[in-house]
Amino acid sequence: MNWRFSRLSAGGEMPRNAADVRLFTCSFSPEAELARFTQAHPRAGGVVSFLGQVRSSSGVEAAGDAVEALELRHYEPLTLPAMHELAERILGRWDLEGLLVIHRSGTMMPGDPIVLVAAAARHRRSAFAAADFAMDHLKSESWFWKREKVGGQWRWVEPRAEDYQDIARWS
Amino acid sequence: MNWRFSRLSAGGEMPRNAADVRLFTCSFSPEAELARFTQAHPRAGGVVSFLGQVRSSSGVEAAGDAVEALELRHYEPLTLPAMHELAERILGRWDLEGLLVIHRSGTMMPGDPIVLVAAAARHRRSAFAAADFAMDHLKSESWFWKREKVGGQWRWVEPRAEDYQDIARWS
Amino acid sequence: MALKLVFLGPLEDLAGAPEREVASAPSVSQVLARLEPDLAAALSSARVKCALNGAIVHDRDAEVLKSGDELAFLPPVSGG
Amino acid sequence: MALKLVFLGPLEDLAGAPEREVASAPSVSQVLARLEPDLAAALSSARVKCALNGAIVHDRDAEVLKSGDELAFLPPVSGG
Repeated sequence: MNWRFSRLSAGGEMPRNAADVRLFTCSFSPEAELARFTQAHPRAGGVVSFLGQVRSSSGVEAAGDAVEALELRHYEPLTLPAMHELAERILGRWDLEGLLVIHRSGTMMPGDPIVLVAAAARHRRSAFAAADFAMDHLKSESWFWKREKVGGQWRWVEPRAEDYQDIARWS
Repeated sequence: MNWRFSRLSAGGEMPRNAADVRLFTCSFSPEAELARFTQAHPRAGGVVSFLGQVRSSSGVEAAGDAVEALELRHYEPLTLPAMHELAERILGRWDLEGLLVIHRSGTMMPGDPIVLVAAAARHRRSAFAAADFAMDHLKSESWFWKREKVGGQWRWVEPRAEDYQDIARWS
Repeated sequence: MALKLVFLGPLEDLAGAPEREVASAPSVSQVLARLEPDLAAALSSARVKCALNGAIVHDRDAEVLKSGDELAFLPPVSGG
Repeated sequence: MALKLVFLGPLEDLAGAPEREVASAPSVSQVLARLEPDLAAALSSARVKCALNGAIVHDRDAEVLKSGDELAFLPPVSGG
């Protein structure tokens, strides 16, 4: 099974600052991860982060339509290499001190963190752009399938055209 | 002295979600503030944050040019109303679940947090734009004067043309 | 020996399980030909990608499969 | 009674202190006329704003000052 991780170093030469890319199968503390990341990059003037969490309600719908749980499935031989390749692309495009990408899989409850992306940079604009780019591309290029539990029933969530529009902003 | 806070409610009608705007004169924990903010907005799918901290080194310069301390002075009768007005403008422009703006004044050491902005929204794009806008405008419109201690000497930091360019992106 | 098939996302429901062992065959097309017709039709969709041991398969008629290989079927990922 | 002058940023160094009490005068211009010439010149710059009790003063010749008022002089804020 050694092919599972054989493509991690496919990005060419080593970037100046390595990315911290992790997949978690159980819950994590975004604030602890962010604090550690920030402290690890004292030369960065700014850290931009995005935290995605399971919404406690899908919004305008009736109370009976609230999402009770969320499940993310992924295919390990593709997910982690794709996340590493995305991270290398981001480090090559912006001048960052550090990049953090954490993604959950498995079953999550409302309020649970799903994804945490953080970019540390000497310049604010680079940090914002890198975090924004990372989220746009993580959402559209990563191999995650999502099920929501609503009214006791699990249903798969379909792909959205909006994600492709988000990516088009960067080309 | 009641004129000091008389302009806080000048923004017209109350926004759907109030902003949390605070000025601190001593150090704070960005992770604790962010965790509390995130938990207070369970309907938000995403939270974007910017943390600005005192850099441990100004970067490419020689070791002797490292910033040893930073002092921010502000004029209270102007600072807090300006920050509240900016927050109201942001709440009027993007559909947010919540907005957090915390700014330090006083003397800070390398690694200390200076500013924390966080935007919670149902849609990722709104959260990114609101946090980005907040930082661009906080930097350029707020009444903060900055001194850096380098080689044992305090010196005032001059305004930068770059800040005005950042603001022009939004008009 | 056999092949391991992995069904991601909604394909899991259609296949009745997230994984399945099948008898080895030389190409992806030949593997599909032995499955239930409705499942084979879904896996043949242009929107469903196929990965062999973690690498996307571009030619499903290529006779490249070996016993012990893992074939994953990947429908479009979810939005949101 | 008197007026309180507040000097922000680098103006503090020029004035020798962050704050100063001065005798009351009817307008900002008249207050400035009584200060040291180099300080008065710096405070008269178009880049230095003046705030009366927290509100920016647009007409420095307006005779609006009352005893106990606070006049703040605000140079351009720092970048970075």
